[in-house]
Amino acid sequence: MFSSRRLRWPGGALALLVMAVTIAACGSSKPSTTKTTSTVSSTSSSVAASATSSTESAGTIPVTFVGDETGLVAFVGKEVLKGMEVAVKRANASGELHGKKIVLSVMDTASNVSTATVKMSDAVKSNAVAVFGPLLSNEALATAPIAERGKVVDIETEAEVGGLLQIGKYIYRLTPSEFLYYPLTVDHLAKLGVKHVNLVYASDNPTLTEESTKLLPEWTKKLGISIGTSVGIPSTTTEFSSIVTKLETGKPEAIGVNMIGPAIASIASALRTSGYKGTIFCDQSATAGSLKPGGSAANGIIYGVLYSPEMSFPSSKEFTKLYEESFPGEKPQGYDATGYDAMTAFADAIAKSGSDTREGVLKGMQELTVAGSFDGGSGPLKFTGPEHREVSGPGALVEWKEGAEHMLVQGTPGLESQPLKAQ
Amino acid sequence: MPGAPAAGEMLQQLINAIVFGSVLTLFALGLSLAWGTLDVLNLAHGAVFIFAGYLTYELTRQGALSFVPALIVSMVGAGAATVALEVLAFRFIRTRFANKRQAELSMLVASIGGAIIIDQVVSNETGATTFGPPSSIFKVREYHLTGSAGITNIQILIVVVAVLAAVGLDQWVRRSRQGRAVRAVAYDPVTSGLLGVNVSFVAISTMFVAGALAGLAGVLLAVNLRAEEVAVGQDYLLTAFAILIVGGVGSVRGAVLAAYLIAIAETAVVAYGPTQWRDGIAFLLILLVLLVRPQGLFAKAQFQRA
Amino acid sequence: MSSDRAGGQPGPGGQPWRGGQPGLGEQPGPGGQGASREGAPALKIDRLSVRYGHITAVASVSLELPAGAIVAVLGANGAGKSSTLGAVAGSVKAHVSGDVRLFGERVGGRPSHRIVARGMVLVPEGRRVIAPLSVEENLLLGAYRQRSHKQVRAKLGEVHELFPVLRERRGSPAGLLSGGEQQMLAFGRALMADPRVILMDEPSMGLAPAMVDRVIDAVRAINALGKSVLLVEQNAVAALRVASYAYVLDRGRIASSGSAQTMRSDPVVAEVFLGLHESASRASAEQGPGRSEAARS
Amino acid sequence: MQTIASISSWYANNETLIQEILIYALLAFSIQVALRSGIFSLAGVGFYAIGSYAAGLLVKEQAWPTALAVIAAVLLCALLGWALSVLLVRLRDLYLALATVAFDLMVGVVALNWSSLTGGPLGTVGIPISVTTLTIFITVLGAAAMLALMQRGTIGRTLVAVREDEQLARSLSVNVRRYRELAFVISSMLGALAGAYHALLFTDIQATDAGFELIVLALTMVVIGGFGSWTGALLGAILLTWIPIELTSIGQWWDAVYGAMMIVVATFIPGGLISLVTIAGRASRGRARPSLLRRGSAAAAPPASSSGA
Repeated sequence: MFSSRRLRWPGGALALLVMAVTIAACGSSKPSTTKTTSTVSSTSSSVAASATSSTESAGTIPVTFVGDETGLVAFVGKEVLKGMEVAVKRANASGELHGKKIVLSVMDTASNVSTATVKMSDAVKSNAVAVFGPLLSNEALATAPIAERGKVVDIETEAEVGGLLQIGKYIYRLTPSEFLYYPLTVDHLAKLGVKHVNLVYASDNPTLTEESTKLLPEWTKKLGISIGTSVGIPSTTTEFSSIVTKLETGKPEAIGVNMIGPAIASIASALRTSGYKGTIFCDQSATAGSLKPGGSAANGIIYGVLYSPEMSFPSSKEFTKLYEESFPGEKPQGYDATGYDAMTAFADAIAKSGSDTREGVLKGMQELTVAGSFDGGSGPLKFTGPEHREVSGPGALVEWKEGAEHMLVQGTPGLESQPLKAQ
Repeated sequence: MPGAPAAGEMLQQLINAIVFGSVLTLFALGLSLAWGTLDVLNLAHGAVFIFAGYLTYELTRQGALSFVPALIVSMVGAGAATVALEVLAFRFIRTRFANKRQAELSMLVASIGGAIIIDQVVSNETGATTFGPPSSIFKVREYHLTGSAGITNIQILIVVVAVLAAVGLDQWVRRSRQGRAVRAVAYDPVTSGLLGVNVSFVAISTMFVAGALAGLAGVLLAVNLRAEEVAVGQDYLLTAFAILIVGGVGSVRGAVLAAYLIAIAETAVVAYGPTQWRDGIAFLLILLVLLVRPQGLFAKAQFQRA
Repeated sequence: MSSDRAGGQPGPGGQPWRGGQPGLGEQPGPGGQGASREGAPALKIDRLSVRYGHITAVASVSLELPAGAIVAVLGANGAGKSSTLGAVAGSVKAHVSGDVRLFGERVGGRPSHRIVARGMVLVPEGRRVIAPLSVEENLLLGAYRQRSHKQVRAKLGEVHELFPVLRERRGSPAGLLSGGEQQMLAFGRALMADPRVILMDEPSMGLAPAMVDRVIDAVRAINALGKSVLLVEQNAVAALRVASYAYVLDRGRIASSGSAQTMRSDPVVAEVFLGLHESASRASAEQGPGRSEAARS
Repeated sequence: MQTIASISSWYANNETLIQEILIYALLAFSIQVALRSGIFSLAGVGFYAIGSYAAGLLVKEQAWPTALAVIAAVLLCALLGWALSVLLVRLRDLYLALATVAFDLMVGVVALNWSSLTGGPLGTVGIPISVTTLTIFITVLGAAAMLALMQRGTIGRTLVAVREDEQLARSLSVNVRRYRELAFVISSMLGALAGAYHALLFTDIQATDAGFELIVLALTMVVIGGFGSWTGALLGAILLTWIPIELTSIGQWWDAVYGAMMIVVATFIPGGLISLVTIAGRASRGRARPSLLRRGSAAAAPPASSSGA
């Protein structure tokens, strides 16, 4: 029957040893699964121990980021976390927290839905007064109900999926949907005199699909731009020359690449190699270095972003300054601003309600949203959506040139959605 | 032909399909070799493929190496990574597990473990974002054929290299002394040993060739795509499954034909069909082929052990 | 097949071989009879044991193959013959102890491809041709360690001369040959390595009587090329026709030995292996002609 | 009293983890029951997806009672599983594995593109929570009991015969095809149960949920745990759900440690981790004599093997 009955002892023992050591390591480091961030200031790490202990310290406000420190979108998670740290530092120094200090701990979801749900329920059971949800849409959808049931305010970032806010009143989303500032791009195309565009989008991405099949056709129609070819391809596609051929048919003045990951740079490079001279535009996922491998072929690509260091809003300038102080030599990106905005809103809520219990956080968030807006790193953000639990932001239109983003247009604050001025 | 845009576009799409088929061929050759000869379905093949692209990126971005040396080092690196898996895991499983199914499963899982490790290295070293070798190492330019149809120099290189690699591998396996030994080991390792063949050396060199082929494909594709990320390896791996099954395991010619067949089918869907179903094409082909011809389109009948 | 039944026939207790009783096989000694040349015997096996886990298949077997001779090892199914050969050729995966010398050089414990390189080849039981490869490719594989193209061609010519059928069918896949042709291929393949010693594991197994005669002729022809042959057989009648000396293996031990002449007249051997006496039915069951018929189909 | 309290607090602290483990256990059973019967089918993952959509949509859109929706989903998958087994009847080993992988991925592609039914890339969200941990626990117990029965007695022996030597089983007038279909259908039903419970407990379904990662995870669970028995699959489900969650505390290299553990176990513990438990159990009962079965296998397969250096 099974030869498997025969265990090779040297190998078996080795395997056991590895398992034992790993499990022992895990067991001993159990508290560090919720490790307190210490990148920003030594003060926050010094109170780390008390934050994870079950007795509530009088002077601290424990919160947990259940986020993607490793895995698929770790590169986003790390930036969001940095932004949060900057906001914690600002809030703790401002004194608006009634003499208390926010202590932020992190639980890594590894971009895995199962891990995320378990970590979220751990966070809900901990003494955290609020949680910051994971970044991927499927993680967010799976974890938000746990927070809702645990009656903990869950402030989501990045996850743009529809239906998230319907889960319940404890769920907030403080990253403005890019639908709200994508019109800046369309507006700019019209100003450039574009009449015909072709489009490729990731057909398995809900945001990009909705944007490309519902919203863009509306906006372009209003501005007299026609969409010729609109190609939906799965984001697992790895071969683009056939798509590039299709995109070039009809010689459009602009081509939209609403894809994620390396596909943007690959398609842009292939378009330029085959001699395409028109404008290339894409969505905000081009930010944070996706275009870097494109080299000079990526020059001139335009896209809307939530935040640009060149924004002139006072709160944006403050964020930029604080970030550059905390992380010398680094330029803040949209993901940093997102984390900063979420944490700043939380701090403002505490300031408003004066209570740092879970119910107090909810009350504070409700008061904050009733006020209509708050000043975040990405400018003045306006509360919108169901029960005002999400925000819209002004955004900006940027152009990629020689490895960096340059702001072309800054959005108008205080609007639900950016207007199509060229109309 | 010139002047008719539809015809020009069709020609362009045909060129695209041939280039894509060549990339798939390069990717699938190593996978097919390892499975056909050593019964190893190496799920780390995709990770090794990306690993080679990453090595080229690391070696060239500071201007340390130019294209050809970087290509060679990356191929050796990819081969070494595959050999490491062979030496650390596959070899033990092959020689110690009496139950064939158990061995098959264990090799699958060990290769998944290998893929996880390699992917982790690449993703940690690149910050899990997109990466690609700088455009300066290989100046991509397009040659115009007729009308709007064109082909770039890297695409020509891919086609040529794929054809050479396929013919070379086919001839090596069929005609050379070492190729004979590889086929003998695939059929009966014990008897091969009795004939003087150093079985573990043959296994290691076969895995090295398989890995180096993945490396070759990885580097050429990294240059062609300009940008890639870890997940790309898996996307290719899934398509390669289809190639192996459609072509018939162990048949180099079958793998090549299947690669071009799938490339043409996928290109046709992108060009003229419901593009969002593109992913379904390869899987649908697998199911269809298996229903009609379970041993693959091009595999010969198997000889039973006498 | 293998057996852990303790207490072999010769000798008392668990160590029948080592003690005062001289080994049966050494009394006349095959060397005395065979065409002994100067120097060491072609193959000398000393106290070879093979264990699979707790099961001992071969217990302290010693035997000798003089240079240029044909020596037969007889025994029933499960006597430990194949394990002995496998251990000598380096192809069994089991615990092996003892000393194996090829022309005085220690080869015991080496992997099989190294042993081939030293000049000893095993023709495995059941022929084990590489079925998908052509006849010629099988032969070329036999010369795997020979890198000189010219010498390989010359060897191929020799083998074709010896077994013309292999020339006729050179392009056909080996799996399509008949049992007898496959045995010729297995012999030819072994000869391609230009060995000094050839170990043959049951070459007559599964073949029709007429074919058995041809196999025995082939063994003689191979021996005539100067190759020393250790022939393991269940078919004692056939084996004793070519061998000059024979050992009888029973339950992993040497039960008796002697010149082919003696062995043919040995009553025990005659009864158990040759089926000359009244217990013919039992003998045939052990010798297994029925199995041969079945395996041929 | 103290222990009851501590158990209940432990449970409360780990409820989500336990739910995940129970659901993965069902999925692992689905793969294990097929593998043990000699069918290298990974179709359980495809049925996980179909089962989750069927149950989720019936409860959400049609307001069916939970029990009815789950039963309907399982029966649907049983039927589809049978149909698939008929389609793939001639395939064996890795070919069958790859064909079933293709089936799983096709299910994903269809789910993604059949937007009117599944919500396409938006997924199906807002499914009411309609099962309890206890229900799932009882289901897992029931499934385990069924698998345990299938491992013993006539069915168990027949399935082993079918797995080890189909020709032999045929010559003993076993209807090999029937047994293979049976195993296939049971595997489909278990996969569907896992998917249905996941949808009804975690309230959302994405087309990408049952992708290649889930296939790999399910296979790994079964092989690492040991596919010889349902206990191995259960152990695999527990460890592979729990270990990654704990390992994330290592930091950015946790995945590499995880991969290395997979290699070590796959390479050096042929029977999976459950075999260590078996061996430990045997050792504690004193050294057992080699069974007849073992001796038989040693005789049937002389350790012929490669001579690699």
